[in-house]
Amino acid sequence: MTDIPILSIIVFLPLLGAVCVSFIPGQNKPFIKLVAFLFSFITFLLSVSLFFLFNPSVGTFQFMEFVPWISSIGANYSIGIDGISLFLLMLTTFLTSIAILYSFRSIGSKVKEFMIFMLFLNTTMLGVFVSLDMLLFYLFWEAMLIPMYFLIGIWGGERRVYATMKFFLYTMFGSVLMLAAILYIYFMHQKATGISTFDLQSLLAYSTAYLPFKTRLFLFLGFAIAFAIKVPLFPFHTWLPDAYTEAPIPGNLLLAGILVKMGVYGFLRFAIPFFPEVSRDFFYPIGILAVIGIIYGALIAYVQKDMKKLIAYSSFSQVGFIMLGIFSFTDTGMTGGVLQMINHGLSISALFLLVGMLYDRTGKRGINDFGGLSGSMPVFSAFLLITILSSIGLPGLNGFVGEFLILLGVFKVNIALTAIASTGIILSAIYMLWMFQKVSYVTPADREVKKLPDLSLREILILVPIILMMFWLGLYPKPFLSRIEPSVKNLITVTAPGHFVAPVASQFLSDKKIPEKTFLKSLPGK
Amino acid sequence: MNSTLLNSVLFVVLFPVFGSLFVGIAGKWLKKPLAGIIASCSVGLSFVISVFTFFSLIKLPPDLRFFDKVFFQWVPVGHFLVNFGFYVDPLSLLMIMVVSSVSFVIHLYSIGYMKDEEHFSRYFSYLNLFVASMLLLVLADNFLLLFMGWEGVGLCSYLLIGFWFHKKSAADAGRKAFIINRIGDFGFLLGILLIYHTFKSLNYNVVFSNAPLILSHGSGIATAITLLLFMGAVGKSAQLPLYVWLPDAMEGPTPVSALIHAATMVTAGVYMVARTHVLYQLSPVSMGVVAFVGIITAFYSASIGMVQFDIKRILAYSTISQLGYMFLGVGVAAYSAGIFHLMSHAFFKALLFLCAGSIMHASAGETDLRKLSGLRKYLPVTFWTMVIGALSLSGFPGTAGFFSKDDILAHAYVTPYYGKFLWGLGIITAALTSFYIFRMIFIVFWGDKQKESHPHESPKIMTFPLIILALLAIIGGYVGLPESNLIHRFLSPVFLGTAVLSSNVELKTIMVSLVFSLGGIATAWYFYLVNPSLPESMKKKAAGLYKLLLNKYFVDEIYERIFVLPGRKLSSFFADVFDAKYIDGAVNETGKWIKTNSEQWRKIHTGYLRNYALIILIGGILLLGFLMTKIH
Amino acid sequence: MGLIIFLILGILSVFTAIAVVVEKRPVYSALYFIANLVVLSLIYLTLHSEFLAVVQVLIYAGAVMVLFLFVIMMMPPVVENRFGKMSFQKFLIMPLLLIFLFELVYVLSCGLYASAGKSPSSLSFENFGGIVSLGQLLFKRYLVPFEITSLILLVAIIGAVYLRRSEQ
Amino acid sequence: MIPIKLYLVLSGVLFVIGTSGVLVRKNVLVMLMSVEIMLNAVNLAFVSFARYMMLPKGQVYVFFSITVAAAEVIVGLAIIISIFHKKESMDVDDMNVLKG
Repeated sequence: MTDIPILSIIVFLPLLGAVCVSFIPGQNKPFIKLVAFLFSFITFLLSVSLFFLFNPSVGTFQFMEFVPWISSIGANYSIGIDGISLFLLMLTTFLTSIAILYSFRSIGSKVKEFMIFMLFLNTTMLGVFVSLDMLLFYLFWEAMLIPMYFLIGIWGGERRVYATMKFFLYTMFGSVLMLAAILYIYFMHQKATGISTFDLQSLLAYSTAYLPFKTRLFLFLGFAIAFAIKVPLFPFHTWLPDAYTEAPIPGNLLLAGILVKMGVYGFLRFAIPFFPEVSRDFFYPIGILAVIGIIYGALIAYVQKDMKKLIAYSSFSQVGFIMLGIFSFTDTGMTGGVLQMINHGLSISALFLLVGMLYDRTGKRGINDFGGLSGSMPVFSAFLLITILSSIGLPGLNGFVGEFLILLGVFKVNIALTAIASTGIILSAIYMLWMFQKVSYVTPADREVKKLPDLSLREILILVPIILMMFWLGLYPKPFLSRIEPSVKNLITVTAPGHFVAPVASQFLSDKKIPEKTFLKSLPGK
Repeated sequence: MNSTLLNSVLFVVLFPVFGSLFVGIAGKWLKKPLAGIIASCSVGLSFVISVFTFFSLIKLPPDLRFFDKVFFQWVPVGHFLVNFGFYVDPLSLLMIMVVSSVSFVIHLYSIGYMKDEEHFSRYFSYLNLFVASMLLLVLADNFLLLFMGWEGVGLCSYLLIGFWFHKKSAADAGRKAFIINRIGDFGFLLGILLIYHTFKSLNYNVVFSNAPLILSHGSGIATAITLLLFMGAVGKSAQLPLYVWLPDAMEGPTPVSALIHAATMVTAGVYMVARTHVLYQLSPVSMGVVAFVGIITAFYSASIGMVQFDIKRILAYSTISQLGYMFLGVGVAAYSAGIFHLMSHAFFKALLFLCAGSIMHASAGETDLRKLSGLRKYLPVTFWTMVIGALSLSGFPGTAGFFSKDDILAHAYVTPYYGKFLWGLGIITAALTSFYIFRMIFIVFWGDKQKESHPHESPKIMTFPLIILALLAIIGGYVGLPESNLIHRFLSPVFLGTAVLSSNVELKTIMVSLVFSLGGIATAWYFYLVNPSLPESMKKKAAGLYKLLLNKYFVDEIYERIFVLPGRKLSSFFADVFDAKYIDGAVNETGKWIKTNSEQWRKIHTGYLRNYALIILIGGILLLGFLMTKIH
Repeated sequence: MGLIIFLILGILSVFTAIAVVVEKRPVYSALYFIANLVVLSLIYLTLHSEFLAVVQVLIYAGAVMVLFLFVIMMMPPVVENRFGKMSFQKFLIMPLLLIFLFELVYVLSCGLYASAGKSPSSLSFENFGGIVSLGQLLFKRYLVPFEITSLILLVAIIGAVYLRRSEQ
Repeated sequence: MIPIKLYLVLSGVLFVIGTSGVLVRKNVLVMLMSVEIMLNAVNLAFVSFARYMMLPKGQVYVFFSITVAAAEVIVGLAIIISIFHKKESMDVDDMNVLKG
């Protein structure tokens, strides 16, 4: 453990920012915006420093911190990251600072509250990715909903109340199931071992070794449904289009960019390690649902009128790929899945930003409201084209690397599923280019689209980092892959069938006095 | 071969990339011709380097002419590793020379052609990007990098076809091209996955060296891989099922059609099949498929070409048919013949397209045969170069087309079982080819001048490239003379174990094919010059057939009805009915159900005090009752 | 001997209670209630809790019922038909009450508290219910509750005053 | 010594009479009185238990319950009077403003 608690600083700096912003008088808008952006940007810089400090050879958790929190029930503030959560962390800080930078002009009313919610949301999201204690994880998981509820509820579109209510209740329903599962394991662990703890490692060691298969199946379902709603997987996706179309663009950025990844991260961090055999048997059901999601999402996206809805369904279709990769349980598949999470985060947020910029200019989001933009807005169409190409997975850009790895991974497991999934690349090309043509190329004959001003320097400044990241990830993904891959390999070996998890209590518990009669003693071959 | 040279190969690709970026970004501030000049120089530089590499490679003994230079690790995931590296060997060298030379000439031509174009620099940046991705495709040393070039080329063709984006037809054509390419790439991608699955690596050397060891001759996997790869080639090189995008691609500027849809991109499919010939050797089934698809496409598109009126459409169909020939060549294991035809075709088809461009330039963009005639006197240079191109296309002795086409036909003749049928169909197609090309020449250049048009010869910058290409169209042939057959010996280290034909067989087939092509020219001459009324009467007699050919066998309409309409109906069904009603409905329904239920429960509170007292009493009774049971 | 007295008092209290409920005119029902209280205090005497008996009469009958009478006097004499427009309740009440009575009696009479009367008590017989023992308890162990009750009364008074004042 | 059962039965009967008063009568005051009856019934049970368990604590509780009852009556009556002024009727069925 490094001496300076860098992770805690990263997680709670935005919260500090939110507190500072709350002290600034409301009407002093520019100062609020500056302070908010400063805090989020500093957090981003810290997370980048984390990227360099991260030692790629080790697959297990790094930068761990441990502070007993509510010791009576055994909940500790234990956090740490590994290859998988490192990049999600960076993506969160990166997108939040860009969202805040973008919101300078697009959010007019109640700027102070907006910034407070954004920074608070930033902290909760970071908290989810770093927490290694089940209760802490659940706390951040729920806390994250609150700011998002307000962001959509207050600054959203017309049907925002309906959308945000649906989003909130839907996710809440899922996480309640998860809470039940967590508590069940907690109490079973307490009954068996006498130690009551929420620590991830010890619950993990216990659950894989001792829970009978049937209960593990139900517990897995508890977790799986909660995360499937978040991802979203096929049948649970109806909150997505409403939430995306009604959310304000900065809200969209975080909603699509990061909240969706939490579902997948949840699978990776909790559902799969806790129930390895069950999740392996679940490859087919979840794989099929993911593939349905890909095709179904793409087909629906093709007939959408509203650009945000189109992007929402395209994101739903892309996420199907990620889930497929994750559940392939192959080295390349999972690494591809994690990498694709970052790619998807970048391309979706760029798409939303571009739609936002159009919306700022014309107040309209419909695809047929525009035409021939590349004439009056060449820079905009160039950016839009690059983003579209990245999201349909053109080689040389980031989408392709992730997609190819996923398809490669899944190919090892099931060829038919890969074939159907890869039709997704055709479908995504169809609806994306259809949208691009309607927006940028053809000028509608019936009416003359007034000349829209091209992107301002600020807007270009926002988009350039994302586009650069796309090219970097597409052409030279080595630094990213070399960091993700060890943790994925570690995850696969841990969940390999027949691999008996030596029930070593996490090293934090060992320094505490463990009562004599513990299940550690009673274990065979201890 | 010293290392500086090897590193310089990277610059073959990097120069056009820098050119494209520079021209793209700095485009607005560059004066009109400057952007074009920079772009042409970057392509010229890469041509110089490729020639330089060619000469240094020639010095080495034949079997040492292979270099695999890895620049950096592109996608390292555990034991899955794909490098970013180039593979220099005679085949890729020949290809980069052909590609860079033809594109250099076309760049010069388009400086003149696109002079009064508003987005001048954007055009050149796309063109440079295209050349860069084509060179990357050809130089790649593993399938993934090949796929990257493959899709890059597809992207640039999308951008360039839809260059005049305000025209709806151009934008649609661009999108159609990209999507159909994408369908082909779908098969290609699955092929790559299967390759990695069987060989655990995507690098050419690894795959080709242990292909014969792992896969037995004619094994299922080999056939599957090759057919999937061929699906990609069909998509890219516009062969039978996926060819519909090429005729529409003529919406783009003519130099684009010349470069992309004649010389370079469409030949990528042929190059890929030639490159993976080791795999194709292993499965005779896919060899047969390649040959058959090739020859049938050739015949099919030649038949359509005969009746079209738009000169660019005619050339487009002729390209498809010539590609059919190349695939025939490669299908019958005459890889060097296929590549040779690819080279000669690149020259004379680019020439034909550029001539068509200068005709359009002269007659204010007019492409319809019925409105063009008697340009011989006004466009002398274009006329003569076009005639040379036409001769070379129809395989007139002495021109490049003659040697390359007959080389293929000879090999086709020799192949066992179905060889004779292929050869026969090939001969007929040769006749059709010479007929439709000379039909165009006679209509456009002979006869009296149209009244209102006042054609003028294109400026020097455009006619000079025509002359160069015309020379190449002729000299190019002597590389492949039956006796010396330089090209075959140059490529032989790449295609080991392919038989060299005995010259007498070649002589026999040459004679027959010559007769057929001359016959085609004579019929065209007779039809359109001796008595122009004949074509009209022919049309009336074979009206049905004529209508069928004119509307391109109604293929577009069939595709529309089979794929596009049901697709749209299905997605709108999903969007409006399924998603909105069932899934979303289910969620809202649960919400409403809870609401209605809570409505019922609300009625309990009547407001009367005594009702409440009664309920309390009932509660008390129940409690006591429970207590009583406990007492026993 | 004690039993007879208890029986008489018991019957008396039941009748006065029924009278309270049945009596049409509220004033008479209040008076019957006072009678009931007095009988109860007598019963307390039989249980040797003299202090409580006195308190019962003094506070409950004296103060509370006087208040009641004041209020009743203020109200115009309204003679309401006892069973008024009771909706569906009329038929339900009788059977339920009977069931309730039966259950109550059954539970109370059986031996939940079998051990009563046997537990040795430190206090001697005579000063059980008297002032001395009660006083000690009130001011030693239960001082805090005692103070709190006074507080409750204060709150009640303030509440009553406030309610009436806001009335005008 | 009179067995405790009798006292308890008596308090039970009184309690039920009180409940019937609440349920049957429509005049609010009488309802309040019947509640008081129920209260006294419970006090009786308390005292009898205190007597038989020989625990003076019981009586303290009764003492407190009486004071609380007094407070309750005060507030109850105040409310009734204020309602009466508004509604001009003592009938409990009219007071159904708090309908669900």
